[in-house]
Amino acid sequence: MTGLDRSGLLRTMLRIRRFEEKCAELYSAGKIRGFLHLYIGEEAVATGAMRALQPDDAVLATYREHGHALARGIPATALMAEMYGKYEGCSHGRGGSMHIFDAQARFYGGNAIVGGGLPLAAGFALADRMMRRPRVTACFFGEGAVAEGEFHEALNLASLWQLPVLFLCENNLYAMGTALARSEADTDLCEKARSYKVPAQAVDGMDVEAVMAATVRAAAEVRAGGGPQFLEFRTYRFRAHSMFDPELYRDRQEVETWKKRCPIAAYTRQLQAAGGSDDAQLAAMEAEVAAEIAAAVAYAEAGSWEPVEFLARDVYTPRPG
Amino acid sequence: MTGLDRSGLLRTMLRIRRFEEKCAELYSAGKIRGFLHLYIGEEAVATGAMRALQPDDAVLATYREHGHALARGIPATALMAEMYGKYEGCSHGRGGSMHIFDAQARFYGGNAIVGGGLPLAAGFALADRMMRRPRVTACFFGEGAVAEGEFHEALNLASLWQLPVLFLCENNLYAMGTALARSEADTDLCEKARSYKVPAQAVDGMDVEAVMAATVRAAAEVRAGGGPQFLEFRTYRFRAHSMFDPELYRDRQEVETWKKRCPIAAYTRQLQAAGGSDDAQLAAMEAEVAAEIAAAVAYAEAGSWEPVEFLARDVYTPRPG
Amino acid sequence: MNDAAATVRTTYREALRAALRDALTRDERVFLMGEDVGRYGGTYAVSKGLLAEFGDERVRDTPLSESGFVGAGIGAALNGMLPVVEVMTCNFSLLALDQIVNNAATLRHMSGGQFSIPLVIRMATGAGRQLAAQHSHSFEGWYAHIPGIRIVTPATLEDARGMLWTALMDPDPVIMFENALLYNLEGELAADAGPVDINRAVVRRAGQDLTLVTYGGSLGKTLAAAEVLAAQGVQAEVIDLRTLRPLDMPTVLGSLAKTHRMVIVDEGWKSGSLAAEIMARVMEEAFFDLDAPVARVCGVEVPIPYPKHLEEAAIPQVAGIVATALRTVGHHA
Amino acid sequence: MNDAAATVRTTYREALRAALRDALTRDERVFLMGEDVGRYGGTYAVSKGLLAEFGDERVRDTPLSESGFVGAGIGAALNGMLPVVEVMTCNFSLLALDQIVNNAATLRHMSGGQFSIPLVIRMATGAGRQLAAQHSHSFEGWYAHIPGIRIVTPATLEDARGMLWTALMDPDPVIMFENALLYNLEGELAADAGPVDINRAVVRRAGQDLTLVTYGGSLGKTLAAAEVLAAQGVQAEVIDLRTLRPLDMPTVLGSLAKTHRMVIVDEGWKSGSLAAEIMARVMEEAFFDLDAPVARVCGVEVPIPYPKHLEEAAIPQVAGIVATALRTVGHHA
Ligand SMILES: Cc1ncc(C[n+]2csc(CCOP(=O)(O)OP(=O)(O)O)c2C)c(N)n1
Ligand SMILES: Cc1ncc(C[n+]2csc(CCOP(=O)(O)OP(=O)(O)O)c2C)c(N)n1
Ligand SMILES: [Mg+2]
Ligand SMILES: [Mg+2]
Repeated sequence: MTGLDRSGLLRTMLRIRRFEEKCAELYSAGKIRGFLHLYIGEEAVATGAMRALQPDDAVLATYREHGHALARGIPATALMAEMYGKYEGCSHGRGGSMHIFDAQARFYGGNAIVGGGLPLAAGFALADRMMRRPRVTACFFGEGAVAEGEFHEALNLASLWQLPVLFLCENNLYAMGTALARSEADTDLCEKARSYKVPAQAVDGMDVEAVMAATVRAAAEVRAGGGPQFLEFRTYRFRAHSMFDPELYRDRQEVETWKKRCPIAAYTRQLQAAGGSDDAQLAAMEAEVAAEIAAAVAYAEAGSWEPVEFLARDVYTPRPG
Repeated sequence: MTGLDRSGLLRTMLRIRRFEEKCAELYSAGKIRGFLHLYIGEEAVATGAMRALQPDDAVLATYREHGHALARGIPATALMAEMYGKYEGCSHGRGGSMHIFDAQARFYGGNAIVGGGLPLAAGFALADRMMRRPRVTACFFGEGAVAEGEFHEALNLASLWQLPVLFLCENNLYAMGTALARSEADTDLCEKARSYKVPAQAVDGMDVEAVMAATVRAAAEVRAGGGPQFLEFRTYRFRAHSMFDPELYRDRQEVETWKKRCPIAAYTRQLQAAGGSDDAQLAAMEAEVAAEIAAAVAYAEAGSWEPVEFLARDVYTPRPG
Repeated sequence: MNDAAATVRTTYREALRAALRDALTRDERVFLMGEDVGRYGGTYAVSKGLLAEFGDERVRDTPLSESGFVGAGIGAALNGMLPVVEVMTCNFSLLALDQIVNNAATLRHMSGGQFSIPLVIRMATGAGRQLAAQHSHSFEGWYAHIPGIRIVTPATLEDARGMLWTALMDPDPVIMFENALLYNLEGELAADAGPVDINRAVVRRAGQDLTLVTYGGSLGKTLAAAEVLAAQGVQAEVIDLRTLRPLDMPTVLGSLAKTHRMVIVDEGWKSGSLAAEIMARVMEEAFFDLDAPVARVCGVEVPIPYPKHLEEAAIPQVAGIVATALRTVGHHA
Repeated sequence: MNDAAATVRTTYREALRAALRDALTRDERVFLMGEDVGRYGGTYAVSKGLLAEFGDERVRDTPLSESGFVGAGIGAALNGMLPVVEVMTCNFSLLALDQIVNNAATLRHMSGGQFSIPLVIRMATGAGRQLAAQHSHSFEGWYAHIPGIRIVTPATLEDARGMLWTALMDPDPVIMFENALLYNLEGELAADAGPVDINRAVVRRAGQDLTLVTYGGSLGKTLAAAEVLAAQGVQAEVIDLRTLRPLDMPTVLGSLAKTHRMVIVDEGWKSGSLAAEIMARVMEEAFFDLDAPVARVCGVEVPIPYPKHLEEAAIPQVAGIVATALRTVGHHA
């Protein structure tokens, strides 16, 4: 990976981490409401995977999608305004944390139905395939979604029709409080993908370069017309499922062990060891990121509330005449 | 298989065949209406598989279930009356061909939603398991149902919880006009079952003894607490999907080739070769079966129509007081 | 030679097929997808021949995966296509309801208006063919509860021919319910029949004594009832709603303002029916126009049974419509 | 010491939990199954502690497979159990709707009455927690369209405590909708509170000037509105429907016979709402009792938006109920 933008990778992970830490704070302050699902610990996945995509590829994600949104290039300002529910948010505030959308970034949610984006992704890819556009549709989902019928139907359709979908499974071992072994008779998720003849590979999701390398390879195959690919990223969420979760279902010890593998700390050490970045550079990066987040918060604070008279807009598309 | 009731097997297949030939006739005569899905060609499957079951096991089937109903012991009279829609039918005429039910035979449909019986079967088995009853739930479904999300969810549940379900897949190569290869990315159905850690075996569905042997073995494992088992019966329907099907999707040649493997003709030849039955015995059996079918038709003809005032009964269970 | 009177003899099924052919020809973004729409020719033979004509990219047989392929239709529409998704019957569409409600109907509003989903879903509906409880229900009125989708119910050859293209040009998801008993409906259709407006209800028969409101499979029975009533001196105005969501209340209330009496005929189960909604709207918007309470003739609240006599008893029939209409005109407030 | 006045301070959530504990204790055929009901303690913490108490056979965490485990609940009920299936929110229940409509609601009738399905499905419903469009809808009124199931909506501590056992003893499938805003409702509950009747609506406040009909999450707002109205000299009678299917119309119409005016408060989307059905029933059964048209305060027909002010604007609030009630009592026929 010559010419690899290592400091860019680190910066994206850091932006996600700091953005979400700020969100947790703002949640406690009552600025952000509803459900807030943090991606902290999993930053290497969205960061590495997104590097394999082109601007006209499409991205679909879940309710744990702040990281994907930032990595895809949605400005932190518009994202933070959305977290607040402000009209200046990327979904005009209507969606909030779980429903980030951005047509320009070709970012199609932000879906709060587990598995709900999988059939959509097959459809995006079908459109590209029928129109002979060499595009990829990247669909992120948690390992919990694998139990839903929609997973099965979408993988089968995509494989049967050789659709250009990248199935990106974020295996953080838990679906809310349900450990993978309590939800899947066979916990080998790659085996499951292979039972639909979808090539599959498990990847260390705590290693941003490994994520990127695997996704670049898989995306290239998809783009070349080779049909769908499945990647399982082994990762872990450091925080609770949502801000309401008392975390009764897992050991603190387990969490601590995984935290030692923090993708940001690990990559920072790696870059330092390779001489690729020194303390001053890191401090500068932290400062820049802090400034970006502060600006995002300021933007959100300054934002406006959608007028209540607009409530019923956009249920249907306005038509001429 | 010593002590095997070979002539009983033949007789059951013959009863199914003659019953359905009569149904086709009655359909043309307008006595049977709605959709009529014939099992002709597939008789060895229901016949052989049902022999592995005990009276207190439960059976769930599809809209192509006349054969299963007869093999399970529902009287031809009550079944034929149901085909007519008469009150004396096993579902009081309310269900018709696609909705055969018989509480006494523990025959729970007759389900016209493809895949609709699969989650039910997991639930039946869950009840037995929780109550420590050494029972088996046998769930029949076509290979077309494998594409439905319900298949995936039910297999996963059954395997995860080690439920006593026998999954009996009747692979007749077509779902209406859709060949298996146009519906499944991986046409190896056993592989799919194995991806849920469900032991799976493909069986020649045209050979009644092979069906029976495989099912007896699998049922014993299920009953012993070994969790679910999956059997794929390779078979073929000789007739159209339903009486409306113009059969545009398959070659006459293919149909003719399979017809040469007629399970009844083959088994008859086998018994004759082994000296187990002679022409006179066969003729007697044909005559007995003909008499049974004639009696069933007479019973149905003599049956009554449910009074229209009963229409709204049984939407809810009558309660005391 | 612009002979407006030139007609061809055709069926509802053929009119639907002509509409599909037309759409597939007009715009390369259009494709048809569903179970057995291709090789089998469509369960109800609507798409017969289209596979040969347009190829299997554009007439696409799907696996049995209602949620999967309906969701794929939504995704394809979001990504620039104009998909026509066929679900064999509305009974099976329940398997895809999450995709329809939580995605198709919702994504536009929830994203702040960033996306349109120009998708058409076609499904057969209704009883009358003795297919029993899992193949005979009428869910069009029930679907009309959901904001974000449009519901159309072609009841005539013109509408079978004309609604599809209009629906495809509609930027939002449209669900088209085709009453299965109509497929064999035969009649004359203008040789140059084409797209029709889907915004307005239509008065199918004029009258001044009472208004009969209906749609879809019940239109024929309602018109027949109007003839019986006419023979008894009662002139009924018959309104075909055509679109169940959004409702064209001005047309309905305009008729009521003239007749002051109304009966609604709706094959759906009575409680929570579309008929109830129209009664509520009349209550809200035209209460003082009423000379008698609005009445409804609906499906009996049972799963549809198989035998002919019970099936007939379970859904609206001419005699019941006539009797209810006579009771309603007998009333004086 | 049979002190009828002895009460304990409790919450709606705790009352539900007590009901679950009671049911699990009373009958070994009862079990609870759903996503995260066990180790996590329930999304809304209703089942917290029950896993430790009853073990993981009877408090059963399921994979994310709504259709699969709801169907399994139906099968288990057919095979002798009394399952309580929790679906986290009614929004996700759309994934299981085929099993609910085509199996649970249908099997008994379609088999000629051979089977009963004593299943209870619990789900959270309603908006108010800023969870946006895929977690906030109210489908209880919509479900009430389906024959073969019963719909209950506990709105008080007594009903949270008492409806579960009655529902389990009901031989047919019962769906219990728990408004998510009620879980924290706190108050006094009789120490010996137990099963309650689920057949009757209840007058929660007496009055003679107009009838306010509501259920579930809107009961509190409706009672608050009644207080505001009382301060303005209007005495409203408030009816809590409790069961949405079948409707207890005698209680509703009994009140109307006294007040002659009615407003219905229903968080569901207006078109095709339960409110519409009640308006239709009043039209059919009590038209001549009315001194003014029945009015309704319903959910605005939009997917529920995230921001507080828009969410509030999208569902019934006290001010809107009061205004509509005042308009209704101002009317004279
Ligand atoms: C269909 C559906 N069922 C249940 C839920 C509630 N729920 C939200 S997130 C979640 C866990 C999902 O786990 P996973 O897919 O592993 O993703 P993760 O949260 O771990 O990123 C559940 C059960 C939902 N949103 N949608
Ligand atoms: C959910 C659902 N989708 C579609 C149908 C229509 N349909 C009835 S039978 C059938 C084919 C099923 O094929 P398979 O499962 O292989 O069973 P077979 O008919 O071959 O026995 C289809 C598509 C249905 N009944 N239910
Ligand atoms: Mg997870
Ligand atoms: Mg088949």
